[in-house]
Formats: sequence, C-alpha cells, structure tokens
Amino acid sequence: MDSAFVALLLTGLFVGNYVVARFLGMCPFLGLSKKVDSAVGMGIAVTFVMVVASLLTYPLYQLMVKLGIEYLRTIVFIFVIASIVQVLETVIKKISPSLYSAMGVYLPLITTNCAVLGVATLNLESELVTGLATALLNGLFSGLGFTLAIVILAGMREKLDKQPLNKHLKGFPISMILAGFMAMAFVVFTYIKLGE
Amino acid sequence: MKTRDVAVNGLIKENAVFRMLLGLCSILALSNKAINGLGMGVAVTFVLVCSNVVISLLKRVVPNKVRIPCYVLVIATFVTVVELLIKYLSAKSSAIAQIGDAMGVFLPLIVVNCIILARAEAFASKNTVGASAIDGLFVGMGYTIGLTLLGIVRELLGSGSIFGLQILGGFRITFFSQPAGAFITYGLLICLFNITYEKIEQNNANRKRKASVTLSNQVTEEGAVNG
Amino acid sequence: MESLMLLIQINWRIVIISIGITAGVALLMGVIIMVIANVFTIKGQDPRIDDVKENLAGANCGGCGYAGCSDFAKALVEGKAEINDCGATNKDNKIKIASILGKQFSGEEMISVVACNGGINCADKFEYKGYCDCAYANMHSSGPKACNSGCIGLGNCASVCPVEAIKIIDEVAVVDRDRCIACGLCIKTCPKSIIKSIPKSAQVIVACCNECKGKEVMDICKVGCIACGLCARVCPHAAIHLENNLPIIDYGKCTGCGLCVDKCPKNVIHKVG
Amino acid sequence: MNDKVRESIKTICILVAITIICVALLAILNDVLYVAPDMDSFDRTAKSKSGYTLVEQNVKMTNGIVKMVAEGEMLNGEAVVGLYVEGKGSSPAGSFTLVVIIHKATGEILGVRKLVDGGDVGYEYLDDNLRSLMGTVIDGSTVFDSDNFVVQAGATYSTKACRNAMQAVAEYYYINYLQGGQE
Repeated sequence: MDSAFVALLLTGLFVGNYVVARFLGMCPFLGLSKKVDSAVGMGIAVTFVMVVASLLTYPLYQLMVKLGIEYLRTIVFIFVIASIVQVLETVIKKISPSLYSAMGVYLPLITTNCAVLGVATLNLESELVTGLATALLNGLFSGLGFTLAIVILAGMREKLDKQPLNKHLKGFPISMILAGFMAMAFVVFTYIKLGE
Repeated sequence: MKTRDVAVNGLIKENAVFRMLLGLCSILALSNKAINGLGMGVAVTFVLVCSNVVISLLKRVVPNKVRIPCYVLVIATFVTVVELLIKYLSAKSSAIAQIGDAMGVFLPLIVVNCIILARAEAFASKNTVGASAIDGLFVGMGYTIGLTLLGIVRELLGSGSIFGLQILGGFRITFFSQPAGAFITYGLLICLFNITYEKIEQNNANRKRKASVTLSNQVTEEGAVNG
Repeated sequence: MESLMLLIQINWRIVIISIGITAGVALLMGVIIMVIANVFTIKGQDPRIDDVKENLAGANCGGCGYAGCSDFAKALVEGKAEINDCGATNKDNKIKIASILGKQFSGEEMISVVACNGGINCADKFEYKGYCDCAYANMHSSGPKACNSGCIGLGNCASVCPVEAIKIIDEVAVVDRDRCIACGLCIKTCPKSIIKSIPKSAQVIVACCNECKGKEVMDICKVGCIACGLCARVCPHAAIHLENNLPIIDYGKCTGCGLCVDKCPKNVIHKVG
Repeated sequence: MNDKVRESIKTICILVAITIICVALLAILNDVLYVAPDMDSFDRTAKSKSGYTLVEQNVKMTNGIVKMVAEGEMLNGEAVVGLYVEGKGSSPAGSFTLVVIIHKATGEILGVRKLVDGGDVGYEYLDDNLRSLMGTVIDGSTVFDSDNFVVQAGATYSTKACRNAMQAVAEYYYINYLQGGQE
C-alpha cells in the first residue's frame, strides 16, 4: 500500500502535475494567480471539489461499465460535478459566510475547470488507480499539485508585476514564460524511477 | 450586430487564442502538432456551433436555479456525439485514429473548455438562434486558426516538420515539443500578436485623427471668416 | 424501408438502460439541488437583498467600500449605505433600486478623469529605475517628475482598475471614457490624488493640477497651466474661475462651447464631450 | 409553502426532460455508429483459414489493457490466439496499440504489428525492433521484463509503452492459456 501511496504522491504533486505537465486547469491557473491569497483560496476549493468528484464518479463509472453504457461517462461526470459545485455553494454560503467570502466566489469557476473533470476521467485510465481509495488519493494529490503550482506562480507574479518591464510583455506573456520555467523545474522529477 | 462585425470580432478582435485567452488547456496541450491543433479546432467549432444554437433555443425554458447544469448537459451531449464520431471514423482511417489518440483526455474536456461555456453564457443565452450560430462559427474558426498557427510554430521548431512532412531534415529542438516549450512559445506569440495589434490600432487612430483634423481645420477657417 | 431496418437493428435494451440510468442521476441530483437550495436558504434574509443585487452592476469592484456587490446590497437594504456610493451601476438600474427601497434617486452619473497631461512633456528631477509603483516612487522626494503634483505614470491606477479603463500613454495615465464605471478605486489609490470625479456629461476638462505660479510651471512643463486667466475671461457663461493658479469649471453653467479650449495658450483645457 | 415545492418540481422536471432527450439521441447514435471490432487487423497480421472468432473484450491487465481477444486457425491448421492490446507510455508519449498473434499451444509469438503509434514525430518505435520479438516463447508472465526487452535509443517513452503492451500480452496468455484450463 505505501509504495502506491508514494507513487501517487509524487505523480500528483510533481511528475504528472496537473497544471504544469498535463496542462489541466489552465484558465484559473493564469486567471487567479495575481494574488497569493486568491490563489490559495482557489487551490483549496479545487482540491476539495476534486476529492468529492473522485468519490462520486469512480463508483458510478464501475456501475456504468457493468451495464455497458460507459460511452455516457462524459455527460454523467460533468453533470455530477456541476451539481456538486451548485450544492457546495449553497451549503457553504449558509454554514459559514466568512469561508464563503474567502473561497466561495471561486466555486462557480470550478465547474468549467478542466482539472476537475480531468481527475474524474484520468482516474479511470491511470494505472496507479486500482480502487476507490487510490482514486481519492489521486484526487487529493492532484489537487495539492494544482494548489502548489498556482501558489508558486502567484508568488512570482506578485513580485514581477511591479518590476519595470516592456509594456507588451507585462501581464499574460510574462506569466506564461514564468510558467514555462516552472515546467522546466518540474520536469526534473520525471526521472525518479516510480516503483519500476 | 451585423455579421461582418461578428466575423471580425470572432476572428481578430476577440480571437479566443490570442486575445480573449480562453480554452488554454486545449491550446497548450494540443499545439504540439499542427494536425492535432486542426483536429481539435474542428471538433470545438462543431460543438460550439451546435451548443450555441440549442442553448439560444432553450434560453427561456431553463429555470435560473439549474441554469449551469442544463447548459453543461447540452454541451456534453454534443461532445459525446463528437467522441462517438471519432471512434467510428478512427476505425475507418488511421489518420483520424492518430488525432483521436493524440487528443486523448482533452476530447471529453471540450465540455469544460472555457470558450464554449463563456460563449454560451455571454452570447447564446441573450441573442437569437441565427446570431448565436454565426458567432459560434466565427469564434470557432478564430480558435482553429490560432491553434493551428501555434501548432505549426511548435511543430516546426520542435520536430522540424509541418503537418508531419519532414522539412528541416531531422533538425529539431526537442524543447519546443515539451510542456515548458509550449508555455514559452505561446507567451511570446501573444506578445507578438499584441505588438502588431497595437500598431494596426495606432495606424487606424492616426488615420482617424488626420481625417478629423482636416475636418476641424475647415471648421475653424469658416469660424474665423464670419467670427 | 432501409431506415426501418436500421430501427429494428438498434439494440433497444442498451438505449433503455442508458436513458434510465442518466435520468435517475439527473433526478437524484435535481432533487438534491432543490432540497438543499430550499433548506439552506438563509432564513430571515430580506428578500429585497436579492432584487437589489440583481440590479447592481455586479463588477465586485469594491469601490463602494464593501466586499463585493452582495455585501453592498445587504448594506443598502439595511440603510447603512447610499446608492450613489456605487459608481458602477448605470442610471436606470439605480432608479429601479431606489424604487425597491422606496427612496428617491436623482444623482448624476459620474466618471473619473486624470487632471494631468504632463508625462514626457514634463521634465524629470532624476531618473527613477526603482520599484515600478507610484506610491513607492512618491516617497523619493515626491516622485521623479520635476512637477511635484503631477502624474508619475507608473500605473498604480491602471493595475487597480477592475475594468482596465486606464492606460499609461507617454508616461501619463489616461482614462478611457466608455469603459470607466466610476467605481472610484483609482481616485483612492493615486498617491498624488489628481484623479477627479466629474459628471459624465462634462464637455471640457482641466488637464493640470499644478498650483505654483506661472513662471515656475513654465520652466518644468510644456503643457502646465500658467494661471494667465484667459479662459476665465473668454468664457461667455462665466463658468470658469481661477483658484490658487488653477481654472475651476462649474459644470452646471458650462455649455461646452469650447472657446476656452482654443483660447488656452498651453492647451491645458481639453474638449472631451 | 406549496408554490415553492411546485416550482422546485417544475425545475426538476425540466432538468430530467432535457437529460432524457439528450441521452436518447446519444443512445441511438451510439448504436448507429457501433464499431464492430475489426477482425481483419488479425487477418492482416496472420492470415487465418476461416477468420477469427471474438472471445473477450476490454480486460484490464496490470500494465495495459487487452482490448480484444480472438481465436482462429492458421492456414497450416495450427490454432492461434489474437490479442489487440494497448500499452500506456508515460505522459509525453501517447499509448501504443499492438496486434499480437500467439500460437495457442506452444505460446510462441507468430506475428506482431503496430496499429497506433503514440510516440511523437521522430520518436516512433521501429518496426524491426518489434519484429525481433517474433519467435520468443511465452513461458511465464514475466518473459518481457525490462532486462530482455529491446530498448530503442532515444525513444525511451515509446519503448516503455511497447514493453507495457507486451507484458500485458504475456500476463493474459499466462493466466488464460498456460495456467487456466483451455477455454
């Protein structure tokens, strides 16, 4: 069990990082990384939804395979995710308005987040995921990997936006180049032999 | 909005790849080969046009409380149609099989592609069916052209070929086909696009100001004459 | 006939199963959403808050001093805030909100404008290569520009504007009239506080804020106001009067005739209408 | 109270109605576009006397997915097993799909062909490396482990994908034909 745990941890956080290595969840990654606190808020919200999404979609898919209708997986997954987000938004708004003002405003963004549907789909194809427990772990670590990437970029961008810079490079192009350097740094981890 | 405005809007002014920066997940992932970019662009355009039409039809029927789930349902249906089509066609020709395999996880991810839901929310749910269809078509075309352009640049640099045809004869900087290359190439291309876009805009502004200056000179002369 | 054949070949069992399963999931999720939506509505919340929020611009810009539109709507309903604090909402929505709250509304639509046109026309005291932040630069003997009250041009206002209406052109901030939602954030962040809020219907603006005498201004800025007073004299409606070396326009009287614009030797007064 | 309930029910009905219409369209389309598993890819690899019969589909192995298993008879009368297998490479390289024909009794590999090559342009796993696998006899489930698999220089990801595919083949053959009773 522990070797799978470590393999999932390393894949989720570094080797197969959802943002930098697999290009999932790019819109919030670049849209929300202007300030570190908004990045952290988004990261937590995405990780939470990813875990809940993995929890619901994995058993649902097993049922669909038994019945032979797995071609409907996209429509069922995204419908479940949209409903999760809708329910979460109303519940958090009621239970703790303070948490809602910190994190809740990002929830509607999560429905159109490629990372959440990505984790639901990749859970089925990744060979590390064998059961529901590993699916949940994969969801958690991929979410943490997303948070790690978005917070690092937010830190860099906050400092960089104040530097005197060519006005055409300011804003989006420079954050793409920053993300490029991050991608280079993360590639180093791919050479770790993962349980081979 | 005349169709000419919608066209210019979709293709240049609000080009999804270079101006509005929507659908970044698919742009970065599918631009390693030009043929992948083209395939993805066509698939996204098909889904965009169909879902725009259906959503603008349903806009009064859908209650506000479940608006997002309903829109997502419609979009997911058309994405599954594309998936089935690709599965059917890839049995016929290996080229499509290659593209379908390269798209991989990004084919079902078209559902959450920011372009489609953005256009559905911003445009389709407020305009008529015809306008939505045209808007979807042109935004899709703008996306396809942008993505294929990025694909050509990255493939030429990354593996020395365009659409699979070896041109630079084995010369290749593998950096460009890796994720890091995707980020940096895309960033620089946008910077280039901004520079040219601003120059065009300045030229237009200068021309307009020159036109208005000549106009105002005539006014002041008349003013001075009878002032 | 051929299509009929097709219909028979379809494996109806799979079709029924897939419809059944997805309809079941849809039903389940729909029920959960509706139950949670009704059970978890915030009890005792004044229903008017949602209607007010509906009419607000929804830019969540924070110009009104509240954390986003929902907070501002709650404050409005509880009477703690004034509808005019929000610059973003357009006029007829404000009237609608006023009618919901049973109040009268007659405010004038405002817009922000930068009262400086210096930038490259204004000489520099020293060359500033430091942190690209107006407030920061302002601490170094009030900025690199020779004119101590003029725009430093490092773009704090541009970065804070929620609708990106402000651009830095030739080292001076310029507000784009149609995009500006008058939320007032730029007015608060400018360290020199030279961004003014004027009625949107204004035809003419004063693009200088230097209160020194004409001779001093002449040495440092090509487009600074030298307080010659020609504009005040030429104005047929006496809408302009000079106050500590700067023309003040009374937009109630100003008809936008533009005579002052042509008269001003340093073209400090610009026509924008 | 009941108008809120009625309104909720109306919302749910609309939601379910849209779902049913969409899924009905999809279900019918799925049947119309049904792709019969093409047996001819087996024939192209190893000509059979009277075509192959489908045994099983989509069996998930540790290193890959055996998409299709079919049995047939060669021209010389030998019984063979055809396997349609997909091996996963690590992230930059896509997945590889191979068609492998194994002699039913002896477990010797009679034919290997590459259907989908997930490697990037210039990283393809060369056919002659595959052909070198012909003739190896699957006597255990670990016959294709990393030490005796031809590693193609420069295309490590593609090699890994092909090796995964072959390991899945060995595992399937070992479980179903060597250990298990003859099906």
